Amino acid sequence: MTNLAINLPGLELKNPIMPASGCFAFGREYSEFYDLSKLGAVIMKAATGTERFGNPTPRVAETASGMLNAIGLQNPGVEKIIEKEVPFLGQYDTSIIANVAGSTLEEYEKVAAAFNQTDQVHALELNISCPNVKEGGIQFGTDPSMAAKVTETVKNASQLPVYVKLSPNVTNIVEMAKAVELAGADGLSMINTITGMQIHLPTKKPLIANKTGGLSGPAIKPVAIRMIYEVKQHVSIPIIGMGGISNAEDVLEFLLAGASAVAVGTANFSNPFVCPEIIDALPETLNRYGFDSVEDAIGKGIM
Amino acid sequence: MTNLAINLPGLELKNPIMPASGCFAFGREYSEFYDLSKLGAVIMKAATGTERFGNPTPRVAETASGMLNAIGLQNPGVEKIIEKEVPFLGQYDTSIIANVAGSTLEEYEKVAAAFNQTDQVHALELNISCPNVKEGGIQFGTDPSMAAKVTETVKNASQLPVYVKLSPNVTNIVEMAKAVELAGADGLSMINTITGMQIHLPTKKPLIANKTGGLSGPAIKPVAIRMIYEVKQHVSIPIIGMGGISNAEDVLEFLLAGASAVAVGTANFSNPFVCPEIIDALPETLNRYGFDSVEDAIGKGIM
Amino acid sequence: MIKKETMLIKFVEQIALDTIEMVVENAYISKTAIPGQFLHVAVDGQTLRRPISIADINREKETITLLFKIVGSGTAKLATLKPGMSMDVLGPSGNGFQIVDKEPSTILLIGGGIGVPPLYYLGKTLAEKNKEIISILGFQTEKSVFYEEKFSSLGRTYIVTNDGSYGETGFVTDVIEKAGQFDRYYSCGPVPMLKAITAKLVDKPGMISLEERMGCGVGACMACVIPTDSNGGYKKICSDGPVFHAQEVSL
Amino acid sequence: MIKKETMLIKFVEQIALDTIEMVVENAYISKTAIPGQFLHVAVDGQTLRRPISIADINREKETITLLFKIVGSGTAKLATLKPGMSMDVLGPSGNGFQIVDKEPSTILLIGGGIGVPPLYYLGKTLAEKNKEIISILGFQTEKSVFYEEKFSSLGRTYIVTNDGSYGETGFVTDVIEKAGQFDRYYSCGPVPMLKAITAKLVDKPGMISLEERMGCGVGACMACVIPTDSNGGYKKICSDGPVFHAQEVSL
Ligand SMILES: Cc1cc2nc3c(=O)[nH]c(=O)nc-3n(C[C@H](O)[C@H](O)[C@H](O)COP(=O)(O)OP(=O)(O)OC[C@H]3O[C@@H](n4cnc5c(N)ncnc54)[C@H](O)[C@@H]3O)c2cc1C
Ligand SMILES: Cc1cc2nc3c(=O)[nH]c(=O)nc-3n(C[C@H](O)[C@H](O)[C@H](O)COP(=O)(O)OP(=O)(O)OC[C@H]3O[C@@H](n4cnc5c(N)ncnc54)[C@H](O)[C@@H]3O)c2cc1C
Ligand SMILES: Cc1cc2nc3c(=O)[nH]c(=O)nc-3n(C[C@H](O)[C@H](O)[C@H](O)COP(=O)(O)O)c2cc1C
Ligand SMILES: Cc1cc2nc3c(=O)[nH]c(=O)nc-3n(C[C@H](O)[C@H](O)[C@H](O)COP(=O)(O)O)c2cc1C
Ligand code: FES
Ligand code: FES
Repeated sequence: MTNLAINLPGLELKNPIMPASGCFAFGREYSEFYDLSKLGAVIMKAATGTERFGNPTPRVAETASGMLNAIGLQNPGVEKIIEKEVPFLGQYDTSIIANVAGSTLEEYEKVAAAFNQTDQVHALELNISCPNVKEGGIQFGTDPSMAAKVTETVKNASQLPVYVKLSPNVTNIVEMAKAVELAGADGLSMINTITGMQIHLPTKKPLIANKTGGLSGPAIKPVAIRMIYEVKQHVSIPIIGMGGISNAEDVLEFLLAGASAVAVGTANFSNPFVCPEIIDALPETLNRYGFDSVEDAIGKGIM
Repeated sequence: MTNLAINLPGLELKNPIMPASGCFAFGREYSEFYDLSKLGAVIMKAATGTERFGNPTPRVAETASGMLNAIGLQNPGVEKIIEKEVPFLGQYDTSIIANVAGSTLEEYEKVAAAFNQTDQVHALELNISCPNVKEGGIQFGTDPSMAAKVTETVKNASQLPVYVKLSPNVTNIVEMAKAVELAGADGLSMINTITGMQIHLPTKKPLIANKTGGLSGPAIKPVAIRMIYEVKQHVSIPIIGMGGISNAEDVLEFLLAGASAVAVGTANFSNPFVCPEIIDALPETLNRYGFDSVEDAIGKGIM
Repeated sequence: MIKKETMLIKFVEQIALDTIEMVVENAYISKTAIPGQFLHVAVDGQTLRRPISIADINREKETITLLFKIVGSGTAKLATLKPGMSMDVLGPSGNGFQIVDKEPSTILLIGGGIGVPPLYYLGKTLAEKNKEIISILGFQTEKSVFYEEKFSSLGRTYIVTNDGSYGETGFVTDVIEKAGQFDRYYSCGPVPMLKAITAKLVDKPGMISLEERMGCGVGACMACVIPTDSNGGYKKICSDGPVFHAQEVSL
Repeated sequence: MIKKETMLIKFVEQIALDTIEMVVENAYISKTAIPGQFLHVAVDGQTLRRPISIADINREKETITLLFKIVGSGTAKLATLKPGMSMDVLGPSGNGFQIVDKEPSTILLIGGGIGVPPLYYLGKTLAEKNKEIISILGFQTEKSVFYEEKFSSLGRTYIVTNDGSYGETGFVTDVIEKAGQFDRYYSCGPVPMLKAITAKLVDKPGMISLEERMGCGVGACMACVIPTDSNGGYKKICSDGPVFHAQEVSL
């Protein structure tokens, strides 16, 4: 039997598939389509210190094989998430990863520490790369020393393993990865969206109200694969891969490039069943290319 | 009558449409499809100091709404280009832009200087961003001081206006643009390809023999638009825009973002007539959105 | 409950300028959908689904009518589908129009352009409940007008064109006086129209249906929000709406 | 000269495992193409065109036959096209097989898998010139075999399957001895096969047809090169090839 299980710091995953942060809210909506216990894990929408309303609309735009979004971290704040959303997800037999965001070091620290209150969250994903937060989020994600600092701060504040989510909007992704590894990251999560823009011809203005948005979807998959491939050779912590995944072949491509598990974002929007469908297809796909387990395939594309 | 003409340093273009470097060789092949005099300009394939054979194959891979390439600057060398290719293109009533590449400062200098021999070339496009040259090309394109240095060197060696072609694989595109403007660039050309990778499942290896390749096509258009929009606000030299253009609406989007002219690359491969078709469609497209001329639309999307 | 359903296309026809009427067959949607709900339609080659309102339902034949305008790549591709082909949709999505059943009353329907479709299924449903229906339908020009007879069969119907090429000239708001007395209104159309209407009819109970660019269409991505009047909260158009009480949201 | 042409699809049928025969109509291509040339086929939704060899031509009916195997997204989509639909191609592309007209001679055709198609049009053309044709066609397994009768009607034909489920067992090279005397050979198939053949038949004049991933398909992008034996130059498969003299290129 093909073994889909994979153990990562804090996460004993029955399979390597999880919905990506921000594309699945806190699971309620998709729980009406299928049993969330099927998922390896769920990565929750970003949590900030207090409630945020996010950016004005339009917040999304479609692009060729992709989309732009500038939601702007709309969320009810970490306390409400712990009170109302975590217990909901906690009903399911799946791991929970909390996506931690903020505008200042203090806010990151506060959010990370807040998750110590609950034992239903298994790991933190540290979102230093959300391009839609103006107050400093972007600097955390593009400067290695800032990234290291926020990683350290969060590690100190939390009992949980920390996966740092890297931004692709950098000259040197390996340098970023090494900096956060050195600062104590237990894993990496990559990639977040690539900053892009669409101009709406009828109004002659950027379509997204925030002007720029983050590009996601199949369009960015080659960039994600390249960055994971590069980073894998220079770090020893595991990588959760994401960026354009929409089927089991894509998952195998990420595993071969060096990811140990993957997250699926944009593809949920066109097909709400994409995660369970990938999980069902994965054993056959692994077998077809000569693998008995997920573990087997990790990094096997690196030459 | 709608005015498509646009004057840029060294270039009196009858329209803003030109094939992008590397996607049109030296024009011979496409001259069998249509009269190249129709084009605003032709940007030739990169020229290096001596003949290069480029990378092993496979050199291209298809991706969602895009493609990867790692041709590796295959070209007959600058002397042969001046002797055989420039006179061929010189027959046509169109401007000629030479794409200048190299691995060292000296090679860039040599290539740029060589083009002083002919008066049929109207401008240089300085390719500091080809991700497929290992010896140093990439450093020139991602380090502002290196970029400034090669710009200065080429400016000193050449009588021609120099358009520096920027790489999108950087944290801060505005910083790069300002550095080369300060160093004397007469214009910018952006964007080159984004570094990506595809892993071929049957062989479990990167499909492109060079491992990584440059991502082009509609997939990258949002990144190109964002970067041009950002840069336009910080420089006073004109921008030749490119990245995923395949129709007249795309051209208008680039003009609104701040480009003064555009280059079309990947789209030539699926439709050899794409450039003349865009030129024919452009007046109506400009009119539909309330413009009488190309000039009118430049930067009008910036708010 | 929203399901992912396959719909069989039965009929496709252009009924006005760039405007397509499409009849599709599906048991689940035809049995469960209420007026004001929409379908989130997958279009081959497009990353995102397209929200299209339910314009009519025939429960016996298990068919749903969609009316859409070709405005971009997605609707252009939908328009090329032929009877016999099928379509993948999520639906029925969103919260529809609330129908106040008790008293007999007169209802004003106000639709603008491609906001007209959901009002037809609503009007038909209200007529079946013996409400009196008055309709004001605004279009840009004569060539864009559709469903005049259908609405006329429900009750008194005014057509308004911006350029005066058909019916009354101007905007739907210019005709509201003419329409006479009514008890409540339902409206769907472009935001400037809805703004004008909700301002003009501030004293009347009414419901409006809104549009916004969507990601997921199920309430998970926070793309489609609208600020509510009460202090600062956002509602999601795809799942809390698309229909709201006229004074509930800030346009 | 390569033109951009629209071809009307007349016939589509699966003739072996994952293998489609498609007949298309086009005056220009049917009049001008020679054996060994290919068409660069646009596929809806794919960035790049797909090169497909010309497998046969009927000049009176102005039809072209294509045979292709479903191996990925592009060929899968091509396989869904139906008679009456049309296809956008560039062609005829590349340089075909050189046919030596003068002396009477015996020709060996060696095809592997989806390298078989171009050899059929070549064989037919050679047979019309009264050459004697011997064919060796290799396939993976019985279910993949196609065009056996067609080749048999041109001359003696050997089918080889890797798993021995049909005809001879093994590789095409295992059967070359059996085929007996011949004057020149033409081959198309996977590179390992071509390597083995050109090594084995190093003393015979021969031509081989090569494959490489392509960008433009017209010689402009330098994607599809192959090193030549003479010092270091590259040839382009799309425009200098796909057919080369057996000893001209280094495989
Ligand atoms: C709840 C709801 C119900 C709707 N009902 C109908 C209907 O019954 N008939 C009809 O013709 N139109 C309706 N629309 C508008 C319709 O969704 C858009 O016209 C359509 O999505 C445009 O797609 P496109 O690919 O042709 O245009 P493009 O401009 O190419 O679309 C690009 C992206 O923008 C989105 N978009 C563009 N315009 C709109 C818009 N007005 N509202 C929301 N998203 C938009 C698209 O969905 C897509 O994601 C409705 C919209 C909503 C929100
Ligand atoms: C000159 C020439 C003639 C050919 N003639 C035939 C023929 O008659 N019948 C037939 O079945 N096949 C033929 N092929 C191979 C055919 O082009 C590929 O099988 C096809 O492109 C695969 O496309 P896909 O989208 O299904 O596969 P994918 O793997 O999804 O394609 C991805 C990309 O790789 C390219 N690619 C994949 N495999 C090949 C290949 N073997 N050669 C070149 N490019 C490839 C595709 O064109 C596309 O750009 C020929 C190839 C060449 C170069
Ligand atoms: C609508 C939307 C909202 C997102 N919100 C978040 C977020 O809150 N936190 C985060 O770390 N990433 C967020 N992302 C990024 C995704 O988690 C993911 O990294 C990215 O979309 C690439 O994966 P995909 O191509 O599969 O979508 C968001 C993406 C989308 C499309
Ligand atoms: C096959 C190929 C070869 C290229 N060669 C060059 C080159 O020699 N010099 C250069 O500056 N850019 C080169 N480019 C980059 C293009 O000029 C262009 O910047 C890029 O492809 C984005 O435009 P597009 O999306 O329209 O293709 C090449 C691109 C492709 C696809
Ligand atoms: S479209 Fe995703 S929340 Fe409404
Ligand atoms: S495919 Fe472009 S040169 Fe051959």
